[in-house]
Amino acid sequence: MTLLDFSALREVDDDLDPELRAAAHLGAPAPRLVVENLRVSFRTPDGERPVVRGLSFSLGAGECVAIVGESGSGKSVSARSLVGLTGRGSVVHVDRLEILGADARALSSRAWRRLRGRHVGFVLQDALVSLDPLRAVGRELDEALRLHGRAPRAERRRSAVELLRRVGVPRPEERARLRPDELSGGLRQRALIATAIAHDPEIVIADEPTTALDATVQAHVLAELDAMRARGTAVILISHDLSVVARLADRIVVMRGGEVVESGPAARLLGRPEHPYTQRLVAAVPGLETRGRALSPEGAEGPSAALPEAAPGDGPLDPPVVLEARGLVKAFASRGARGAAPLRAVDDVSFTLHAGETLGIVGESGSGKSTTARLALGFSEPEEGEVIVLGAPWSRVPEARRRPLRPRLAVVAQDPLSTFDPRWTVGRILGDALPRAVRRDPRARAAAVRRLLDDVGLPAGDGSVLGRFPLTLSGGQRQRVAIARALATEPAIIVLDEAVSALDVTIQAQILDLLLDLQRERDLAYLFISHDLGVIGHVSDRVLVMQHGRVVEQGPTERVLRAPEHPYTQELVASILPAPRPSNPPPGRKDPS
Amino acid sequence: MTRSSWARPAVRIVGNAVGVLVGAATAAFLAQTALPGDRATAILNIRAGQAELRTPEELAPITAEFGLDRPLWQQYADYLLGLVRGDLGTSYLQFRPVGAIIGEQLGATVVLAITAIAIAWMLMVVWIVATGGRGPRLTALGSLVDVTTAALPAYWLGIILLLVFALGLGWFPVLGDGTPLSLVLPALTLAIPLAGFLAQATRTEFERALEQPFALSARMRGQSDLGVRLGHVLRHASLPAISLSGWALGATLSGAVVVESIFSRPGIGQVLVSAVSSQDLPVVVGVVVLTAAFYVAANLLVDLASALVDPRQRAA
Amino acid sequence: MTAVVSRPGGVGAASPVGRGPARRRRHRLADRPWSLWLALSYVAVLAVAALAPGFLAPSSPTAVDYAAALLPPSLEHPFGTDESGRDLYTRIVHGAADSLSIGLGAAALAIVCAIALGALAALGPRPIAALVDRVIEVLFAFPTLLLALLLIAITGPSATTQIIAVGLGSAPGYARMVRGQIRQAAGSGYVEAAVALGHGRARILRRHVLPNALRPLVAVAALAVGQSIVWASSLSFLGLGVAPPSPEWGALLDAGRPYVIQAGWLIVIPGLVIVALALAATSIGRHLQHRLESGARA
Amino acid sequence: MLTGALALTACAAPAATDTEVVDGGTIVYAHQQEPACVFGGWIEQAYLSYQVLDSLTSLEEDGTAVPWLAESWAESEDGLSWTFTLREDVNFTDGTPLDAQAVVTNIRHWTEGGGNSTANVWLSGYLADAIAVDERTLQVDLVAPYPRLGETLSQGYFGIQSPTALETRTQEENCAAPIGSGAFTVEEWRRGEEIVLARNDDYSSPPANAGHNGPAHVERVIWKFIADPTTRVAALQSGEVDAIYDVPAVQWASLENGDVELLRHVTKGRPHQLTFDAVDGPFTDERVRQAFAHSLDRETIVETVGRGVIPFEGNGGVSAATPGYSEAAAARYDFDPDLAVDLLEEAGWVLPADADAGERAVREKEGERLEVTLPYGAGSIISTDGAAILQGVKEQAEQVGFSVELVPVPQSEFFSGAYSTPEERDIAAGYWTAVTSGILWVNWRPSTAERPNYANQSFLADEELAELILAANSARDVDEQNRLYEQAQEHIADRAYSIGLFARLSTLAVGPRLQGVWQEHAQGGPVFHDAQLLG
Repeated sequence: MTLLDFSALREVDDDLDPELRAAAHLGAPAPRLVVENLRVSFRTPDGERPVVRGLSFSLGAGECVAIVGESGSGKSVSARSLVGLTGRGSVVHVDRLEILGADARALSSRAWRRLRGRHVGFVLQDALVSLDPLRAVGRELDEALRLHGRAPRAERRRSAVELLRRVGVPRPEERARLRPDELSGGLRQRALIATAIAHDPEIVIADEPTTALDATVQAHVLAELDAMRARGTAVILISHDLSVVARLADRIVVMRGGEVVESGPAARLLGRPEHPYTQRLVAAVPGLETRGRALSPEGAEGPSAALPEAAPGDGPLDPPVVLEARGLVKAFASRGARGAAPLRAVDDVSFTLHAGETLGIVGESGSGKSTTARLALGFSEPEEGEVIVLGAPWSRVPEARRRPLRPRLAVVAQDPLSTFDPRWTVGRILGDALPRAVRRDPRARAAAVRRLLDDVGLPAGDGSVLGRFPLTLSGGQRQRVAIARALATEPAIIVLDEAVSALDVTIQAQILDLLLDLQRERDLAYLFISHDLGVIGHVSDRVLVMQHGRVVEQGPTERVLRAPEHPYTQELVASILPAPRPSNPPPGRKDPS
Repeated sequence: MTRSSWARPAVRIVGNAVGVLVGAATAAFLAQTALPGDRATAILNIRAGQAELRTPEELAPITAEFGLDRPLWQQYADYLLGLVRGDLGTSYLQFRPVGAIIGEQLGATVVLAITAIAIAWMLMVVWIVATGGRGPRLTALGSLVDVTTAALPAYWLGIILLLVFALGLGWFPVLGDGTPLSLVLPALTLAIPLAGFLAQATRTEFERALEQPFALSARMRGQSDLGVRLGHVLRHASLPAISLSGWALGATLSGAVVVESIFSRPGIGQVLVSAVSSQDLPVVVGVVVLTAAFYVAANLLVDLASALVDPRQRAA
Repeated sequence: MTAVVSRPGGVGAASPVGRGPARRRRHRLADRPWSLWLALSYVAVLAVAALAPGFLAPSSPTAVDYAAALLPPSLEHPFGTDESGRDLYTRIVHGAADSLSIGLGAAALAIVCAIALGALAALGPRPIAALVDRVIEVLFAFPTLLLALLLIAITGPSATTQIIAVGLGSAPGYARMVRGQIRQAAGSGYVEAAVALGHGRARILRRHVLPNALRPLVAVAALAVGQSIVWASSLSFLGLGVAPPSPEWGALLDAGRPYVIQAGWLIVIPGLVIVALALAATSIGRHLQHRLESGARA
Repeated sequence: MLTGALALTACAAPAATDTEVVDGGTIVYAHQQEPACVFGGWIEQAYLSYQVLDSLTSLEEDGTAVPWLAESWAESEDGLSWTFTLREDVNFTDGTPLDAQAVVTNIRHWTEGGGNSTANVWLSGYLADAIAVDERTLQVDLVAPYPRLGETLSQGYFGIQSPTALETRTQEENCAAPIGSGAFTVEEWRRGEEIVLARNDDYSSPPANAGHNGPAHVERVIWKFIADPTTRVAALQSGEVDAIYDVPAVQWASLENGDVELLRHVTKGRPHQLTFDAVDGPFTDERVRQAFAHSLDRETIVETVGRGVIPFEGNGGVSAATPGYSEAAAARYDFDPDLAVDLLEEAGWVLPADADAGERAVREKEGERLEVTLPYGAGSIISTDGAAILQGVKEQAEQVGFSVELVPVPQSEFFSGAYSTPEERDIAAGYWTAVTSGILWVNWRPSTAERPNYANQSFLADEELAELILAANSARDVDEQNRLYEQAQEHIADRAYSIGLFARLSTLAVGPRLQGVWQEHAQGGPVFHDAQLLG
């Protein structure tokens, strides 16, 4: 039981033994954290399952190390093992783990507790669930303050408000009395950060701190972390998002399946990624610049590679209008006590969608873009205005009249899983989606299903997913199945509502490539809804920017994103983090030597 | 919180309450009018302690006394009117207002029910916090106990408790004299299965909440395990159990029927059983309506409680 | 209507810290395979007892043997004897038929009513749905036993009454559940997807809503049987069920009551039989539930 | 019969403990069933009203009537007119003085006011008129002689209430707390729980056979209602109550060898018996009734289930404790299955051809199965012991080819007239306490269309039997009367209209704290007037 007094250790930081310096690649003044060969595995009924295989890095004051990886890369577990919270059934081996110069391998659970929050702050993603949803953020802060230190109530209340102010929460006094769900995404994330830095910890670990946030908010939060780093806090940033990392990190560790594939100074790693996986990651980030280019090596072999310049939309001169929205208005009864008047989720939205083009609708949460999508799909009826699909009235008509046209208008949702009947196998799901005639004839049906799988790049032969349940598929596979189902009825229009938002960046790249290829092959019209300007910039021919249910700006993507006119659009564009662009030709084309 | 936001639900709730009550009254009334045999005969026989047919001459006065000869709808209308005036009618056998009869017994049952629910909650909370999400073995043990206790029928548990602790060890009195001590066994009889039942609902939620990010970030703030369990997780986990408690009150009333007969306690249960077995229509209907009222009241409380525990519900 | 996304790999259900729900369930003792086998074999034994009591206990359940009154459990009388020297073991075996059929009958009745009411409330045309909604709520306001008592007061005690009373008594609760399930399924993503494919209402109802909504009922049914038997025996215990000398378990308890001090086994053993059955039902029900929930994983 | 014997020793012998007798105090007494009113025609009510109301006469252990409110009485030569001389300066607890007119009011209340149907059954057919000759002289005129009137009036159903109360107070008040001149008054009735009886401090009119004069020793009696016998016994053992009513047979032994005093009273009148429906169904055939009787080993059943406490009673007419009891009638049917079989065969009820040996078969006649229905008032008229005995009856009768359906009928249904017609039942079970064999008239008065007698469970109109009983009722000479009553019982037995099962007991168990409790001899109810608590 080593109960360490870390405050005492701060002084001795200066004279560090050379070994430790060696361990820290850079001559950082005094490594606050040294990790060598961290290995984590989980005991499962079927043996130990390693999730981290040898992670090493060191971190000095005012430094930021980023650990980048996709789901299952082990980055989060690594982060948690640094505060001894890998959870039940986990086995952690580490050759060396020094926190503030003290050997943390032999820490008692009690000592860990004194360490957490006081010397190491931890910020999780999505404050909506990472802060106790039933508590006012003030109380949450109060808990943080109470845990280490015996300040009286009143003082704690003061410092709570002070903390909120520090992380840039306006009107902190009243905000402290609100619950996470009563705060905007940005504010609540800041509140979460505030709880983590209540005791000015020397080290802050941020695990996907901005993932759930809108672009504009994301920028603010990152700025906050940056400020902390500037104040001398050592920051460990866990993220899947290279653009986020590029903004903050001094050094980057890229992980994949528990292995460290590449690590080094941020500029170098992003500029000249060496490992093919890193190259893929870098190349996979969509944006205006990547238009018409494949994002994934797989996609590179597809038609898009064949005609790289063929920007979508360069079809016939005046392609027919397939979908039109005229002055749509949709209001919802005001939620709860606040918001007296009915909230206008969609307010006078009009647009046209031409065959073979992609219309991107971009906006932040609550901007009404998804409501617009539902109106277009005829899932809900507009109070005013109307939707016209392929020239036929679509709004305020009995479902029976829409039905004949339904097959021509398909949808792919953000979370495909919920759109699959859990009892059905992929084969049945797809078969069921086929036109009646095909559906009825077993042979034709089987063939058609195979073709669909093939179209979306899923194995139709052996290793086929036909017999599997959606639940057992990976996110990418699920989304492919969803797309296949959308294609089953040979639609003219596909509404994609945040269709790629839930995917890892490399998977997202593949799906985006797939979508664009399909569009070219079949002259599909996409109504593409996303909160991610990068994605929108990559896919859409024209974009429609929404805020508070209104269309603030619309026009050709290039124009809108390069020369935004409306102030909101400008803010939005400004908030885009510059995606890291490799100086050498995009990966996938040639082997990295 | 503006008034309007409270007013709307309030109106709705009261509306439901009235609906339930009237429905209950009607159902009960119709049920009772469907009873077999001639009520006048029954009354006469019960007074005489003999079971035999009666001549019209014998029956005439009784029929007149209780207006049993009037058409049904009239009896029903009078009944509902009386209900509005808070008059539940008069017992056939005791010649007394039903309100009074129930009134004297209500206290005992309410005390029993409330105590039972309180004890059930205490047992459940301690048990869950102690065993919830503590790894395979404890969880296994925990849920086994949940399931087992939840499966114990009140009548059996009651007799066993009586046998062991009152008759055997003599720790508790055999009779339901008003003393707190005499309340323990009956309350436990109702509480133990209830606790198991609530625990089943809570455990799942508790283990889910334990794995929620907010619990993790509390730990990352340096909060202790117990602190997380009591301070954060329990509150979340208790929500389903709270909404079950409204139903639970009904269950304890059901249980009271049995428990009161085992521990020979006075109370609504006894009144009901004897009234049903002696076809004392007004009393039975009275009890039924009362139970419905109980249910309504309980649910108001439940709504209130869960709104307290989960402030988000106030907004919605 | 939010684009907020919880990334896989972020902190959340999918995190390796702590065990995922699917795996946690397996750790519940009441849900371990062996407990299932225990439950199933117990139920199997009872089934045999119900269908061929003579196979397990050849002699007559009502055969009195005044020489052997109130004997404690012994080799000759494994469960002891009652005041008329009837062998308790034999009586319990022969009581299985009554008890189980009452339990099953009541459960079946309850579920059927529940489905009818629930479906009406969830899918019926507005006025009817609203009405049924109310009815369910009103009925739910009565505690099961009270409702049962009322019905028995009307028709007098008998096995049939018991089935009807318990069945109708417990129906409202299940009806609420069915209603919820159906509403949930009707509002689900896959139904929306089917609509988007242009499938007809009837087809969607038939192929998606009902199957998905009613699936959990399989598990509930198992639980319901256990509950029903407990309720039914409560009624017999109050002397409002099957009459002695019928060896129905609740009746056994009732008959044993006066002798509880001298012959505790007359109460303890039938009680245990019932509790064990309720447990078995719960265990089986839970297994079904988990199989359904995680069925797709298998 | 150790009825009174026990009672007397109870008065005399101080309980095992040599602790001092305290004056006052509260007796907690646990009774079984709770009636709707204190006064009424049900024995449970008689027990209660006995504490609160005085009757004109009280029954002595030997079955003769002794003075109570009536100081003396005389029967006219022709036996058609009775004169009762009432006791002096007795006041009801509401201050109303007791006078002849008060008694007249009560008699009218029972017979015409529907105040007590049982009292009415006894008097109807005999009572011509009741006149208050003067303050203290009451004259009762009869239609036919009824020498046992004095004894009959000793039953609790004939308790005298204050006329003022009857006339001025509401029905509810008179139901919950009738005003009498008794040793106690009803202080409070907590329904479903208990009745609190308070001592009547001015009590001056105990019966001649009371242990002492003047007010009761104890201040209060808390008369609890505890339906479950086990709980009652347990409560007595744990000292929570001082005395309990109706000790279940199975508990008797265990209590006997404790310091608990056990009192047992075999009630007179009709015992627990089975009466066959002689006008409809298989039992219209005398041989079938006799076969049923012979098929039963009633004595063994009763002895086992009754554990030697419940006395077997073979006589279906009256119990052994009743004057004019016929041994012959009791011994008429022994256990003789073979004879039973012969009788059934003779009556044409044969085993179905396909009946394989060993298997229990039901006899048939002209394609009709020998199925009989036996409804009984479970938990009310028939105790748990009684139910067990009936199950034994079923079991044995089925050995010879009957199929007996036992139908436990809850009070509600029973009292609401279910199973009360010849079509609905084949056998009736039950008892009816009385103090004389006069009960026979109540139970066997011919039931005719114009004048139905639903208390006659055989639905018979056996005029021969009726004449016997009427003659007996009016016979002036006791031996003559008893002889006639015995003939009547034998008449019943020979034709197997009704067969006895066991005598109805009223038992008391008294804890060590209490002494001096005795059972009044009319119906065996507890008497607390002489009871004393030991400090």
